[in-house]
Amino acid sequence: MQSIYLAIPLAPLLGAMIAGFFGWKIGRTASHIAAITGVAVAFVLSVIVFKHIVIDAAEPFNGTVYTWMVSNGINFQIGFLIDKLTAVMLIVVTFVSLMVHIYTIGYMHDDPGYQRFFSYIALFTFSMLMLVMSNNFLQLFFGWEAVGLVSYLLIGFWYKKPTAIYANLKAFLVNRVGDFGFLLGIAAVLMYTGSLDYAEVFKQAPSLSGRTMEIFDGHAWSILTVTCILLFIGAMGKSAQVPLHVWLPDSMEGPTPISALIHAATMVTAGIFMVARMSPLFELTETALSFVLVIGATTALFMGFLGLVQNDIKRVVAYSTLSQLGYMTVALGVSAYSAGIFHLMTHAFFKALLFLGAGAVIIAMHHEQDMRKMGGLRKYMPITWITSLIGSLALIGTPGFAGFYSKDAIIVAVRESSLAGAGYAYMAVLIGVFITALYSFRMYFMVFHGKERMDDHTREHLHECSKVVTVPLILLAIPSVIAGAIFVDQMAFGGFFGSAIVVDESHRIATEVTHHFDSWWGLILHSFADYPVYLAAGGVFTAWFLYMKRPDLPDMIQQRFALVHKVLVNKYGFDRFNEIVFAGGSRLLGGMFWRVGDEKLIDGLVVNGSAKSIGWFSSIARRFQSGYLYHYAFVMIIGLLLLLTWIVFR
Amino acid sequence: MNNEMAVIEMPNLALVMPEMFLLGMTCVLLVLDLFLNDRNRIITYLLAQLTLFGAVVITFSQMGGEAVTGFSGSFVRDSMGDILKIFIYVVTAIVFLYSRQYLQLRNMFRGEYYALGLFGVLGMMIMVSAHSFLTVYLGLELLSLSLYSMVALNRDSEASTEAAMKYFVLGAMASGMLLYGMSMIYGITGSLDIKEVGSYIANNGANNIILSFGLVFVVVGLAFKLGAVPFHMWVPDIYQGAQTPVTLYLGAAPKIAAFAMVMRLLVDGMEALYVDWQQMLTIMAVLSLALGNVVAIAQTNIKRMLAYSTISHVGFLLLGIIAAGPDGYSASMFYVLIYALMSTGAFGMIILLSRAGFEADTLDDFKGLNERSKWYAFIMLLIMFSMAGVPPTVGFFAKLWVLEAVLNVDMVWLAAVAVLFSVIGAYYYIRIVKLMYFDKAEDNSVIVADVDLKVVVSANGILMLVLGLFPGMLMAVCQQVLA
Amino acid sequence: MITLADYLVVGAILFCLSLAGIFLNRKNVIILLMSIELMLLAVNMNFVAFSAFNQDIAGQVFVFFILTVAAAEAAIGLAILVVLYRSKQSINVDDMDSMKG
Amino acid sequence: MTFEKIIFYLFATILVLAAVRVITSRNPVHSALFLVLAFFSSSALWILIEAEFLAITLVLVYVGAVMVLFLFVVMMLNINVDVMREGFIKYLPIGVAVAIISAIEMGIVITGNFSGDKSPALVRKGADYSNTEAIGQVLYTEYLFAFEVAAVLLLVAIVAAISLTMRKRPNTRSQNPSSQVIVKKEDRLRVVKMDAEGKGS
Repeated sequence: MQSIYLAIPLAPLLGAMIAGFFGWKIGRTASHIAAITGVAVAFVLSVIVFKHIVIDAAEPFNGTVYTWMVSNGINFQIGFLIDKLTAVMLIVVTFVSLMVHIYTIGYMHDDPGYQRFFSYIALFTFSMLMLVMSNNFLQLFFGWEAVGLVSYLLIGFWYKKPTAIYANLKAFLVNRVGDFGFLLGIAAVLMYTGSLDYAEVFKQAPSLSGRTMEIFDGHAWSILTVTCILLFIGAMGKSAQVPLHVWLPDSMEGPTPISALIHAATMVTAGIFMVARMSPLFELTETALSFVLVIGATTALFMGFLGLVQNDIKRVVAYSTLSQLGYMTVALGVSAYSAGIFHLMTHAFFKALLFLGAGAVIIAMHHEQDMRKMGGLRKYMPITWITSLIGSLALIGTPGFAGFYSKDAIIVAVRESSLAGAGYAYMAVLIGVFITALYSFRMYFMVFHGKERMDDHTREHLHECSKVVTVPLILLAIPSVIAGAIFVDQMAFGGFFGSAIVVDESHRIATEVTHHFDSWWGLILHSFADYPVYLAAGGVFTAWFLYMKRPDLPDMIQQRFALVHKVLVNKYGFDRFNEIVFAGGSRLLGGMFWRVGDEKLIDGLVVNGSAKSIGWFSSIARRFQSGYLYHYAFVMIIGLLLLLTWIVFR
Repeated sequence: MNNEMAVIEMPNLALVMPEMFLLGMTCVLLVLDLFLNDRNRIITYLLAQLTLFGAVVITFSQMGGEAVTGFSGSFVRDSMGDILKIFIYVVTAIVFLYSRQYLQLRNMFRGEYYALGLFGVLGMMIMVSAHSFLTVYLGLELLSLSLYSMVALNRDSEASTEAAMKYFVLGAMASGMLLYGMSMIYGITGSLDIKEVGSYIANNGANNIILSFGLVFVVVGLAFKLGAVPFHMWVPDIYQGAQTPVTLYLGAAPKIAAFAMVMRLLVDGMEALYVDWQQMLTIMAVLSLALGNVVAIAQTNIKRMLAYSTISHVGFLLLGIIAAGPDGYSASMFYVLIYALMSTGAFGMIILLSRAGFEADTLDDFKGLNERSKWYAFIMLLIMFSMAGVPPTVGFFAKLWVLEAVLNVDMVWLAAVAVLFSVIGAYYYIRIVKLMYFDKAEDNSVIVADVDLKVVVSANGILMLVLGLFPGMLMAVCQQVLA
Repeated sequence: MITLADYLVVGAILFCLSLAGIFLNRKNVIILLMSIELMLLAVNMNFVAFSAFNQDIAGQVFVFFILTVAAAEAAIGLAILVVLYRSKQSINVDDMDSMKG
Repeated sequence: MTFEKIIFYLFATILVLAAVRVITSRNPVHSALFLVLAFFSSSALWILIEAEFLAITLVLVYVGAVMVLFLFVVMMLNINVDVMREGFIKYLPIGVAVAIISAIEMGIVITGNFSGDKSPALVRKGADYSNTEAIGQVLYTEYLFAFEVAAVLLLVAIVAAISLTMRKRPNTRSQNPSSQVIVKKEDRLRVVKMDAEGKGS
């Protein structure tokens, strides 16, 4: 089995290397074959691993593949921890990635950077696999940073487009903020447990729970709380939680397959995965859990609102991603880790579907992304239409679809939680259901129904996309419908993940409440006795009413509530605030440091000064090397004499 | 008188199998070479490579197990020695490979280069396995005599002969000092056997002034061999003056042997006096780091620059020994092995770029290498990064572990000095990278070289990266043999 | 009685004279080679003295080997000298400065 | 002062003076001859402490072989006796000072530890003791390895000395009969390919 584990990340890496280093030589087709083969191999192997670990219920594998170095008794290793959590993540990552790879053939067909793109996405898959398979913090951090780096490359893929450059810089900087917290968190773990190995750290964690540290005099903080919050700050960056979410909508500047890959299956889920993986730590500190819960709830609700006012089709999907990530985080906050991962999984499928559907629309519309110029596309693109509908239904939680089970599980878990902030979170997620339905179907109606608002030229060329685009859509639509029903029994409520996830007794609420639903259809029936379904239906209806029945109403509302609209369009001013306070402030500070510190002090005194003095010293010193043998001998003898005098006569 | 005849013990010849094999093959090579004309001289070269390969096989097959001494204590075979020997063979084989084309193009392709080179290897093997002052000295002289004559081998060149003369005079003087020190230590301890000397010093107190007195001379002799300041003066002139293949030879494997000599004499023999030699080495290490890095900046000849860089690397190498403990020694051993590989790589690049009638030995010859060949610019970049200690190349780990060993014995200031000067030193390595990537090429000729040279130079450069990504194994070996 | 110190002091004086010979000599290289012989003689003096006074034959064996090596060394040194003379037409130490800095 | 001591001081003085002349003499031939003198006196000193074998070897090997080689080279190279250079005078005081300081330091250490009572007594061997035999006994047994290495060393010296100095002069005129006589087909005969004649033209 070990060689299979090893092959899973290496296959995409190999593909990336072939496409990257030799792409210019072997051409487009060979490049995409290499990359896709790599990912496909990883997918097939992941299925094998899934069968081995989940279906055959084999013991989790935790082993070191290679000890990179040992320093001060700390092992730096590359190792794999393969349990059910990893197995699920492997399937999700490799499947979605494979779909995206295939889809890319169609989407990037005319792009000059074709081979480069394949190399990047395969590398991205590799990084993500390293991250999820890791059994230690170092490798986790490696994967974490690699994912960040490749996402930077991908968002700025069209590096001649200024907005893309701006967006990738933004993504990079915001992620840096998160990574800083993450790194501090890892440092704290290392400092207090002396190990980077998960198993070792988790074993020691309970003994840390009572201990405190003092950063500022007189303020004793629980070590675990601080560590967990620091780690979660990392997750906030990667998983785009308020207030570190600002990079995600802008990252839509990248090509659509990337948006699907980054936002559906890989990068943004890294934070969620990490917190779930760290459950043995988070379970020991309720403060950190509350923090997670509140941040998640805020993201879930307020990012949803923003989706209502966007006109760019990809941005709507992006805000819905933000909102759904908020749901997952909420699940983590109330210790319903398995529900969070469950939602992560279903979300990966339907969100990838929605992104790729949006991408298909964009291709058909000749790279037009504004929904106000679309409409009535269902006639022209039947497959895209149906699959997008399925994706939207799954997203809003229509009973029976995948999203329904996972979202419902989260809502139930929040309702039953007694953690501080749970009330707020419950309200947030409920309203969120309505909002989700509203913006999803707003998009759906605006794109596929109603008046055809595009110009004549575009209309004449409208047609369904090629097979490489539609096949992934169909393949993704299938799990978007059924994945929920298959896994709900175990994943949402049961102890599916076994030892991979630890839940403290006092937090084990969701299990009790729902154990009497013995099957997936039982859940469907029950759902009609609860709010969410009606909220979702209300959202759909509202969307229909506003955008189909009375298309004039939205504008009226917009005028009536100009202030609210303005706040939403400005995204609550986060960007503006960052722009002025952080960017402006640091520019000011930077300018000051540059002028005073760098130009005068460092350049003037240290660098040029030292360069000058070293150069001077160097020219003096080389004069001793006169070329004369007797000088050489004399220096040696003087050296001998001085050593002799010093050692013998001291 | 007959009753006094000692029973003659049959020496354990299996112990010296590699040495015997190498000597025998070298003699075969010497004789065979007489019967070859210039067209067939390649056979000499192949035989030399075969010899080294055979030596690797024999040493490898004997590896492992406890240290065994033989020949009445003048010879020892242990794991450290085996590893060092294998590296000496491998590095020398690479050196021979790099040199072949260069020598052929200049009508210098003579059997003597290989014969003397192999005799030098034999000298190094004896140094590595020496277990008595006498064997250390003889091994050292065998190596030195081979080196002196190799430097002078290009006898029509003024620079080479001048370098050989300087090397000879200073080298002989240094071995005189080493001998003087040995005589003092022999006088006190009454033994030439390194282990007996060690136990005598450990048992009879280390504060004997004569021992310190002798130690100074021994340390000076060692420092000369390593090229540590202020006994470094020969290094730049010899590096520059000797032909590139000879510089390549004497810059790589003999450093490994010198390390072995330090280990045998100072650590195995006089560890009880470590307070004394630690202080001396500290001074020399600091001076080497300072002078090597600073003066290298002012150089325009790349061979001379690499000579100063050697001096600074020796400073680092000494740091590990100063840390006086298994950690430090293994860090130093790792450093010297890596250094030997780095230096062969750097000189290999010089050989690769030079053609008949053209030596690529000034910095300007590296200008715009990227335009001429992206691949070799990249290889040179890896080697330079490794020398500068930029992660993820292996040079970084070599430096890191040495510094760690120094920090473990609480010599923070020393580590700070080392870091400071390696930062200064990084400047001139990075300058080459800058020349390669950002300057215009002055000479746009295509790089022509035989395929074996190309492949091995590339492998050598890539090795810097590979070992940097996976330094654990080699380091584990170093730690294991010195534990 | 002759003491060990007597011999060792002679050795030390010879040693210092040979050092002086190496760095004071600015004329020709051949004197340098002779100084090196002198230095080895000083070392030999030490070894022989220690060997005799400590009743240990090893020192004398060492001297035997030093003599062997010294002969070999002299041969190579003179060979290099001859080669140097042929390429430079001079064995003046002051002329050996083509490499510096 | 015993007779032995007088002999010792006599030869020691000659030795030191000869050594001084080796490094100060302006004529290299004189230097070489003074070196011979120095070897003779040390040989005498060694006999004084019963190291006969080495004393004889020193004279035979050094005076008989090495110094002759030196003289041979000195005369072959035809080196002028040149005048004292200015630099020599200028740096002479520093040089001499350094030499004297080191001699004094070494002297202090040595006399402080080996003179008088601290010196082990010299045990005179009986008349039947043979220094040569004692060395011979261990040379081929205990020091076998070193002996073999020394043999290799001499081989290296031979190889190196020959390869460095033996050469074919580039401008010598000589005949190589075999290359003159040798005849190759290519030099004499040229086979020309041409169309067969008379095909209808």
